[in-house]
Amino acid sequence: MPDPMKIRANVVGDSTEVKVLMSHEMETGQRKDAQGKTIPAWHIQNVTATWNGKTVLSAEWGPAVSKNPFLSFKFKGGAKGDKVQITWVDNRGEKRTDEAVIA
Amino acid sequence: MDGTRREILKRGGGLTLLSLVGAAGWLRPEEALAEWNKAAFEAKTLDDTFKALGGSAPAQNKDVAFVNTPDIAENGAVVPIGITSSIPKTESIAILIEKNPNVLAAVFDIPPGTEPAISTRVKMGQSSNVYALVKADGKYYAAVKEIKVTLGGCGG
Amino acid sequence: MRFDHRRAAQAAVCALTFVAAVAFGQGSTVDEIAKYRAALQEGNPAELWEARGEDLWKQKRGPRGGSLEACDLGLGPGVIKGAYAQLPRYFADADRVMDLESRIVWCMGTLQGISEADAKRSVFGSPDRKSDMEAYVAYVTSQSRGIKMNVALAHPKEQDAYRLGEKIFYFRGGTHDFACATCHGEDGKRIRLQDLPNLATKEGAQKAYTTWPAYRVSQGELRTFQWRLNDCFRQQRFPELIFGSDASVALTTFLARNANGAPFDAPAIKR
Amino acid sequence: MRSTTLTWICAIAAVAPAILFGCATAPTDAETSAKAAVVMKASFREQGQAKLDRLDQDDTQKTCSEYSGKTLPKDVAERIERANLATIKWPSDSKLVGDWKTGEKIAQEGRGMQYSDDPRGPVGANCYACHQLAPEELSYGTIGPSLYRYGKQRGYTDEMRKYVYGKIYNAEAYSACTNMPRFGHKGILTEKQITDVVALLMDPASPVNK
Repeated sequence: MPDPMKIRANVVGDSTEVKVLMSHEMETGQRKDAQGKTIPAWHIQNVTATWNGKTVLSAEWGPAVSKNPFLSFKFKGGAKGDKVQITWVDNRGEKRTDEAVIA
Repeated sequence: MDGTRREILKRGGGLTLLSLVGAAGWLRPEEALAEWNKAAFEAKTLDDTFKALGGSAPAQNKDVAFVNTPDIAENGAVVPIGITSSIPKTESIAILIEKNPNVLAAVFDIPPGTEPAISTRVKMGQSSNVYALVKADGKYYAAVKEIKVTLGGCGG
Repeated sequence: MRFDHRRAAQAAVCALTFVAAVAFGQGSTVDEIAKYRAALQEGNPAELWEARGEDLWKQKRGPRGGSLEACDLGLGPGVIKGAYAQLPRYFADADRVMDLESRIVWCMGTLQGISEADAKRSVFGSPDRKSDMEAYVAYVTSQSRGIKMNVALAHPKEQDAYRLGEKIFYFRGGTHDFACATCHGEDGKRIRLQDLPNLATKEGAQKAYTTWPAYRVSQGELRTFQWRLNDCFRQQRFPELIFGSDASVALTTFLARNANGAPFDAPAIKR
Repeated sequence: MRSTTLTWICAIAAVAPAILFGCATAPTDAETSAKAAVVMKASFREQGQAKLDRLDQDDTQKTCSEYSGKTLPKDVAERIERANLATIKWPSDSKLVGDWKTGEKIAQEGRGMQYSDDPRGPVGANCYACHQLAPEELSYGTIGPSLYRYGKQRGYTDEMRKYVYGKIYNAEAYSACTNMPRFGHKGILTEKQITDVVALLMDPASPVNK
C-alpha cells in the first residue's frame, strides 16, 4: 500500500490553488544496482485531479518526474469545504487516491 | 519574431499523425487512468517526441513562459519547472528535456476552467535545453530555456 | 567490507561540477543557486515523512504493543510540542544524556519491547528500505518548528557532554588529519561552491542546527542529525560513527547548545 | 558484553582516573581531552577500508587538536614542523615535476580513503575542494588560499619546485597545524602523483599559470 499524499487546497481569489506531494520512488530505469543489473523503471504514469466529480487536471508522467513528486496548479471556482480528490496510478498498476478539503 | 526560428507547425501532417497516435495520444481526462502515450515517452529525440505527440517542431511563442524556474539546478535530481501559457484555448502543457535519455518528462491536460499554469519538478541527467510545449486550439507553441545542472560540495 | 555504489556514483558526478560552472561567472552562479533553493521551498517532501511518522508514532507496535505517544521526550510523557528544541538533555530513567534519536530507541524499548539492536536496524532509509526512525524524527522535530532552541545544560552530565562535544569537534584524526573544525571552524569559507557554516560560532551553529533534519533532494530521503554527523565523519575519512553513540550525542549537545536562541526551522529541504 | 564494558571502564581508568573518581568538580581540559579520545574509540566501528586505528592520533594530530582555537606556542610549532620535515621522502630520481594534465585530474578527484570508496578505486587530492587553481574551474573552495598563477608569480625555480613537492608531501613541515592533509606522509598520494600535482602548480604550460 503506497503512502498517502499530502494535498493542500486553498482558495485564492476566485480560484483554488492545489499543491500536492506524492510518495513515490520514480525509478528511472536507467540506474544499475550493485551487481550491475538495470533497476527497472517504476514511476507514476497518470495523475487525475477532480473537484466535485469534475476533472480539473489530468497528467501523463514519465520517469523523469522527480522522486516524491510535487505538483501545483489552479482551477476556477471551488469553495471552502469542497473536496479535491487526487488519484495516481503507476506502471505496476499500483494506485493511490487521497482527498483534501479546500481551505 | 525571428523568421528562421519560427517554424510554423505543418497542420495537415500534424493532424494525420494525430489521428495515427490518437488512441495512445493526448488523452481525454476520463481516459487518463488507463492510457499513457508510450511512444511519446520512449522517444529519444525532440523531433520524434513532437511527432509522437501529434505535431512537429512548434513555433516559439512569447505567450508561453517559464516561471520560478532557475537557470542553474544545484542538483539534477530535482529541477523545479513552472510553465504558464496565456494562449487562448490552451489544452495541454508538456515538459521536454532535450538531453535526457527520453525527452518527454510530463504532459498535463488542462480542461476548461483550469488555469494554463503548472509547476512540478523533473530530473535532468545533464545541462540541457528544456522545452515548454503548449497545445492550444489544436496548434503547438513552445518556449525554450537552458538549464545548467551542477553539483556543489563533494560526497553528500 | 562494504562498497556503496550509489555514493561512488555521486562522487563520480562531482567531477562534472566544473563542466557546468564554466559558462558562469561566480556571481550569477551564486544568485541562480539561491533562486533554485527558493523554488524548492514551495513544496517539501519532508512533509510525507512527517505524516508517516505521526501515523507510526500513534500505532501500537512491538511485543509490548505500546504506542510512542507515552514517550517522555523531556517535557513529560506525551508532550511533543517544543521537545526537540530542548534536546539533547539528561534523562534520569536512563541516567545519561540523550539526543532525540537515542530517546526514541529508549522509548521503543520501554513502551514497545523492541530491542535496541532492532530499533537501530534501519535508521537511515534507502529506496528499497524505508526508515521508521527517519519518519519518527521528522514528526517530532516538526512539532518544534518556530520554537527557540533552548538547551539548558542544567545537569552536570549535560555540561560534561557539551565539553566533550567541543573536544570532539576539534579532534583531528584519520588519513587526512581532518576534524569537524577543519571545514566548520572559520567564517565565510566554502567547499567547492558550498557555503560552510562556522559551527564554533553562535550564528553558524544556529543557521546549521535549526535546519536539520532535512529532505535531501540529491538522495530523495529525509535525513536526521545523526545521519548528518555520520556522513560528515565518512567524508572526514573516519570509521563509521555508531548511531546514538556517546560521541554523537556529545557533539549534538555542543552544536544544539551553540544554536540556543534561534527559532527551530525544520524539517528543511536542501540540495 | 560484560567484558567489553569492563575493558572500556579500565581504559578510562587508566587514562584519566579523575573522571571516574573526581566527579565533584568539573574536569580539567586535559582530562576532557583524554576522555574524548576514549569516547571516540568507543563511538565508531570499522567499515570498509576505514579501521579503528584511524582514530589513533599521532603527536601532530593530538597536539593540533589540543591547540585548536588557541594560539600555538612557537616552540610547539617548531617541534611539529621539525618532526614532519623529517618524514619527507624526496623522489629518488630528483624529478619533482610530473605531468600537469594528470595533476589536474588528481586535483579534481574527490574520492579515496572513505569507507564508502572502493579500495581499488581512484584516490584523488580534491585540491579544488579548498583551493582555486585553473581559472576554468569556477567551482572551487576557499578553505585554502587561491593557487591561481602559483608558479608564474613565484618563479619556476628549483627551490620553489622542491618546496611545493614538500608542501604537498607533508604540509605540517612548513606550517604547523595547517588544515591541509599530509598527502605523502599519510600515503594518500604516491610520489608520482605528487609530482603530477607539482606540475599543475609549477609547469609554465599548466592552465594554473596561464
